[in-house]
Amino acid sequence: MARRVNLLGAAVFVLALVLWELLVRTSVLDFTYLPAPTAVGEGLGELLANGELLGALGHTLFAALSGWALAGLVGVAAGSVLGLVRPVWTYSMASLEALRALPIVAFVPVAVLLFGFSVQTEIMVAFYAALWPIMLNTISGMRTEPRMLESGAVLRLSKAAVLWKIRLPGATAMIVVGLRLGLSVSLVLTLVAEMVGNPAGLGFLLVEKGQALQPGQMFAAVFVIGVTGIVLNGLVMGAARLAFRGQMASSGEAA
Amino acid sequence: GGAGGAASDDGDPRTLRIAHNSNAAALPVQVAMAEGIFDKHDLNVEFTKVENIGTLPGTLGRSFDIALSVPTTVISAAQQGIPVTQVSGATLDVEDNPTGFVIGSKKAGVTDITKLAGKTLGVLTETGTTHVATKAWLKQEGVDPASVNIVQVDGPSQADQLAAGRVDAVETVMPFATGVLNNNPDAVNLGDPYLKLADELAAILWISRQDWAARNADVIADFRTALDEAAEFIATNDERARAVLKEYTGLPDAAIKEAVLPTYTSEVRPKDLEVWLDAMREADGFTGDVDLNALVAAQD
Amino acid sequence: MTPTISCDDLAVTLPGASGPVHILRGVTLAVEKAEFVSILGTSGSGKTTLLRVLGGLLPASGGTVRCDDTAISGPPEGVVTVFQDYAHSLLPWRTVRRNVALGIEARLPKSERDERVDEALTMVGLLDRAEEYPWRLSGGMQQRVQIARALATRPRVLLMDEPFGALDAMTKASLQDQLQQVQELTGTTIVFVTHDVEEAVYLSDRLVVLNGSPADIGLSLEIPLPRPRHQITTKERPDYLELRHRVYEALGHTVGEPARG
Amino acid sequence: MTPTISCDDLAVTLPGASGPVHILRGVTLAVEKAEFVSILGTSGSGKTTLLRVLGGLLPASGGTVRCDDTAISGPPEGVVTVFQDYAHSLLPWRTVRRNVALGIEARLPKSERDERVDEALTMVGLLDRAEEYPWRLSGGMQQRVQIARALATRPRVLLMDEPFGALDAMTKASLQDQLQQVQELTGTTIVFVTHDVEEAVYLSDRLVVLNGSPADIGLSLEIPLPRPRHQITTKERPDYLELRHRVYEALGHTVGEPARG
Amino acid sequence: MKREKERGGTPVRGLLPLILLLGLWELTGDPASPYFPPPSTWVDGLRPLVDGDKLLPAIGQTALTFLLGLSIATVVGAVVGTLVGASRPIDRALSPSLEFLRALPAASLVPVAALVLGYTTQMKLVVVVLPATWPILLTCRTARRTLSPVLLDTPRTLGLSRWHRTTKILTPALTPAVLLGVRVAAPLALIITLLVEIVTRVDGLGAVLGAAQASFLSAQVYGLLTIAGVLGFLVNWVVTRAETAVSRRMRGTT
Ligand SMILES: Nc1ncnc2c1ncn2[C@@H]1O[C@H](COP(=O)(O)OP(=O)(O)OP(=O)(O)O)[C@@H](O)[C@H]1O
Ligand SMILES: Nc1ncnc2c1ncn2[C@@H]1O[C@H](COP(=O)(O)OP(=O)(O)OP(=O)(O)O)[C@@H](O)[C@H]1O
Ligand SMILES: [Mg+2]
Ligand SMILES: [Mg+2]
Repeated sequence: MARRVNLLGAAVFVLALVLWELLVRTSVLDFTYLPAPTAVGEGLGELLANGELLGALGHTLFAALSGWALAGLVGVAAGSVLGLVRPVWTYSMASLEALRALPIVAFVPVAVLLFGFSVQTEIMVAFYAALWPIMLNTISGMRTEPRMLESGAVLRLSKAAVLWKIRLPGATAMIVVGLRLGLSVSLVLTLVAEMVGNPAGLGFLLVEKGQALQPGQMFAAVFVIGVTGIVLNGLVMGAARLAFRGQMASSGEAA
Repeated sequence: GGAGGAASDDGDPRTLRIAHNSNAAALPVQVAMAEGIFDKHDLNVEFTKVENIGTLPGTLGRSFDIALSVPTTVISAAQQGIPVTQVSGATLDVEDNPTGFVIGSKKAGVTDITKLAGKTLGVLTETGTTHVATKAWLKQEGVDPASVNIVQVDGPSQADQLAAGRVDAVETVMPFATGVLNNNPDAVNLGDPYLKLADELAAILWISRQDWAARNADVIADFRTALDEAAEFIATNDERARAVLKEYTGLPDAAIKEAVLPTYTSEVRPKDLEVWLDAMREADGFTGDVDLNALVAAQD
Repeated sequence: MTPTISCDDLAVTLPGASGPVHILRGVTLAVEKAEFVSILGTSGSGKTTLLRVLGGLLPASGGTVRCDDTAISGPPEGVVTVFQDYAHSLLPWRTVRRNVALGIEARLPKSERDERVDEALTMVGLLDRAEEYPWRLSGGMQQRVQIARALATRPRVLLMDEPFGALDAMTKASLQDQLQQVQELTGTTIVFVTHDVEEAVYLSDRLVVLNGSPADIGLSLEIPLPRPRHQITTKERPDYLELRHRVYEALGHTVGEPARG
Repeated sequence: MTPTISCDDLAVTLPGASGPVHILRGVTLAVEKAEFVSILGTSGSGKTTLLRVLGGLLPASGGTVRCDDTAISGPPEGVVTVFQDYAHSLLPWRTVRRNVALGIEARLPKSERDERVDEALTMVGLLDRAEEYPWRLSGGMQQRVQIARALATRPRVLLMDEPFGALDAMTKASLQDQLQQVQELTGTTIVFVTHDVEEAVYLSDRLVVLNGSPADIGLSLEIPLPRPRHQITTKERPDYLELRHRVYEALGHTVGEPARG
Repeated sequence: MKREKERGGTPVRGLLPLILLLGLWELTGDPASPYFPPPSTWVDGLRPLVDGDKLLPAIGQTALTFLLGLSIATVVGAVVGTLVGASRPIDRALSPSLEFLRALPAASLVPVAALVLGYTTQMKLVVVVLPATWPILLTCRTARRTLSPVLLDTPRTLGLSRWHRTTKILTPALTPAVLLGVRVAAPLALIITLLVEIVTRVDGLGAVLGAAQASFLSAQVYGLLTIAGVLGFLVNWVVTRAETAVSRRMRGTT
């Protein structure tokens, strides 16, 4: 059932593309910078043919997913501690809120200084960006239904068991939302880091093709980024449904 | 922290890590690479394309040895204590081969530079050379630069933005200028702002860290010789040169064919930096005091 | 014989909309090992509150609460509460089977655990729904899952808050008898909150009524009916009828007592 | 007289762990105006499901559901359901008073609304807790708040799902009589799910038993006891005892029937 | 024992670690460092902007875009999130397209938005609203899905109008989720606001920041970042206060 293809969603998506094509064909939208989907398709063909696309995609995915995975680990762990240990929360939350409010884009040059033009820079940026949604959602998810906690207490579950069997599963739906948000944020900021920092991956491909006056190829890169977003999100949801069947079913996310 | 501290060396001084963008100004380096000119001079070049060259001064020593830059960046960076220096010239603007453009839209009534007052001007980088030069030009013409509304517009989208009337004029360079002028009947070329500062002016150059330059004078000399030889090659092998240009810029064939190549030079011209410093003070309110001599360490 | 679970001069005060509300005051109760004590009282009298205090879920505002002579500060080992609020007490992401296993899965090897879970689910008649999620079950079924979860742990003390409230008469009767059997076999101590007077008299060794505001124990009544008890024969005994009558009276119940034809 | 609310050949299928489960099949029931119909059945037989369909909260998978001869596609005007799961049906951010006002505040001017709320709260004995939040109330109190909320709307049809399940015998008896009074005064049609056979016989004009899987109506029994009924005198009538006996029998209840001393 | 204490607004004490860190930087930092100047130099870095009367208008512009963008994102996110959470067909129809839009980098949207709307505040808003909507939409969607069916049946059976169902049940029940979403979205909205300003140099802190960065004025850059951070922190503080107030009223729910 989970494998069912979302035909309706695909149809809406294709419809939007067709509408765009029509607008360009009828010259309602007439810009050299904004090509029609068919021109983007051609660009995509060119990028695939010269082999630039897959390498760039691989690089970006590696950076974004590494940062995201790191943020997932740190975010869930830190979020659990912050959500459960009151003193830690009291004495650090405001600092984290302040750090969180700092605009990460402006730090890309600083990250470049610290880590050079390297994939580490991108991973750091992706990590920093994805950390907050995951952490906040975990903290919020830790507010468990009191009766369930009492059930755990009554059944004499250990502290670890309460965390592992009641609190975390109870927070799973929220954490998955945090992970989904973190994923797209880390992807977007990896791209930003590639556009203004490390010249590699899809982000740089985008800038490069823009500078090379190849809007078809440039928007092909944009398109690939968008589709990557869809696919990654689908994979996360699919994995979550597999790994957390009960949690997903009870929060209405069963396919 | 302290990336302002000692430069990290990769050991071999004859291996040059070079960074530049898709600018035609860097063509000699690419030709020298492609035609074995660097090899001939026992230089081994590792090239990285970086489109946003504004970040490069800070990465010298760490990631790169030599990078493409512009005078305003070099002067600002030096003023802030980043020890950069010019190692070679790159291009020269001369009367019959301009590289800077201010292009107005007839529709918006911008047919000469004085009409810019109160209009919106799309610029490539607000702090870049073109814009500093344009501001100085505006001042020369008695227009208050502050009366011009500035927005940054990416080179590739300048043509559309001007045609759509989102900006009233753009300030641009090659190859974008071609697109802006060609597809828009309303576009008027108002002139090259660089040439309003001097009859002949360098607006692009190659830089390195000062300590690296001091240690590797011989390498720099060879680098410049290689560039000169490459420039010669370009002048005599137009077709091959354009093939190389296409290779590293990825520009479409039409743009490559139409491209007017800039005038190349490896000369380090301290007086040009002086012109730029004056312009920055005059038009940009720059108040720093920069030792220009330190910026031209490689002068012969 | 020392009491398994007891409270002495217990007082509980909880916050209310207009200041603190005194819920319980001066409640003294000692439940002995293997005893079956029922708690009755009008709605809102404090039965749930008392049970929560005995189960170590709510700290007393005054007085002492002990389990086996040690003061309670949290649910003691082997003391399991079955909540009135069954809808919230099951974990929605676990199947019925895994909900029931919750209390034993860390302690027992898989085979024994499965055996216990099956046994408990059979007892409450839900073995065929073991793989279902609790939110797909009816109210009475959820209530029974919670009971199975408690039984699977083989508790020493079972604190049950209206455990059969959402069950039909037949299912209820069957569970009553199962509970008696369990107690007989294992010597479990049971404190049982109910609104059903017949049920209380039928099951209990002793029966207490909470009343007043703040509430304390108004009536404490031994039920010396012989065991084993039987749904028909016990309920036909004159002493059963007599006891039932006394409880109705204590509850101030002049109208609702079933007719004694 | 046309039936107020009715279903014909009703079928309901819901998703389960291992494919769709057929809950109800071929249920035909017509409740007439001002009639009091009780629904009985074992736990999980489908009583709540049937009530949800009649209340327009759950679409039927087959058959038709009508209210006053128009097919139902959502809760019809004047048809109010009292849920079994009272804990979830109260709004935790509203006080008791504002919870009770929920159904009428948009329709009535403030003074009349306050009057109705006070009246409803008095009926269920919770006027003094009006400013409290529901999560500070006991289970039985929450259940009564929900009843008050339904009564405050003065519904034409009242669908009640084990409304007195968490109440002690005395409070229950009092509410039973209040409900009868309301019905007598306003001619409300009432469908009443309960596990309490005595309650069902005492209150109803007719009584149906759901059984089987998928469930349908196994027994439909007229209760021709004269009205007004009275807790003592009615329950002493031989025909009452006879009817009660028949229901117990229909439920397959050979053990739990209270002794007829 | 019951110990689940209620969370108040973020206590200011929590700033302690950050203050310590900045103090350490101040003590060990080199005031002449071109990249990592110590905090004491930041104020001096801002002086030219203050003297030139550029700082306050820039803050105003950025705050306007940020707050307006966040507000629009909140409304759009809450409404679409609720719809998508309530209806599976709508969810399935929209989610791929939304997922696509969500992954697009703001910087590549700017030229397109500018073509349509010009270099205006509206253009900034469009680019800011798109990514900021997401956290609110997603949390709201999940919250809507996990609402108890009985809670949703209650207003239906009481005959509440669609409007009242929305205002009296859905809005209060989903408010905590919306606020959580806003807390996640706020820094995103601020980042994108600054990014658009850096890229286009349309008035605001980002324009000043971009110029400072291009001129290697690191002390000023850190000063401006601090201001932006304070802006984000203030908004976050307000939202946290609201969250506390709401959760105090809703203590009965999870
Ligand atoms: N969390 C709470 N905070 C404040 N007061 C509470 C709380 N829980 C219960 N109360 C109050 O304590 C009193 C006793 O409640 P309790 O739940 O113990 O009653 P009960 O005897 O179990 O009633 P029922 O038979 O209706 O379940 C009631 O007046 C109730 O309002
Ligand atoms: N949301 C649901 N999804 C799937 N199946 C359900 C759902 N709700 C109830 N069921 C199933 O429908 C059947 C009837 O449930 P229902 O709640 O109608 O029973 P009931 O007669 O009200 O029982 P009780 O007396 O215990 O409340 C049960 O087998 C139950 O598992
Ligand atoms: Mg209770
Ligand atoms: Mg039911």
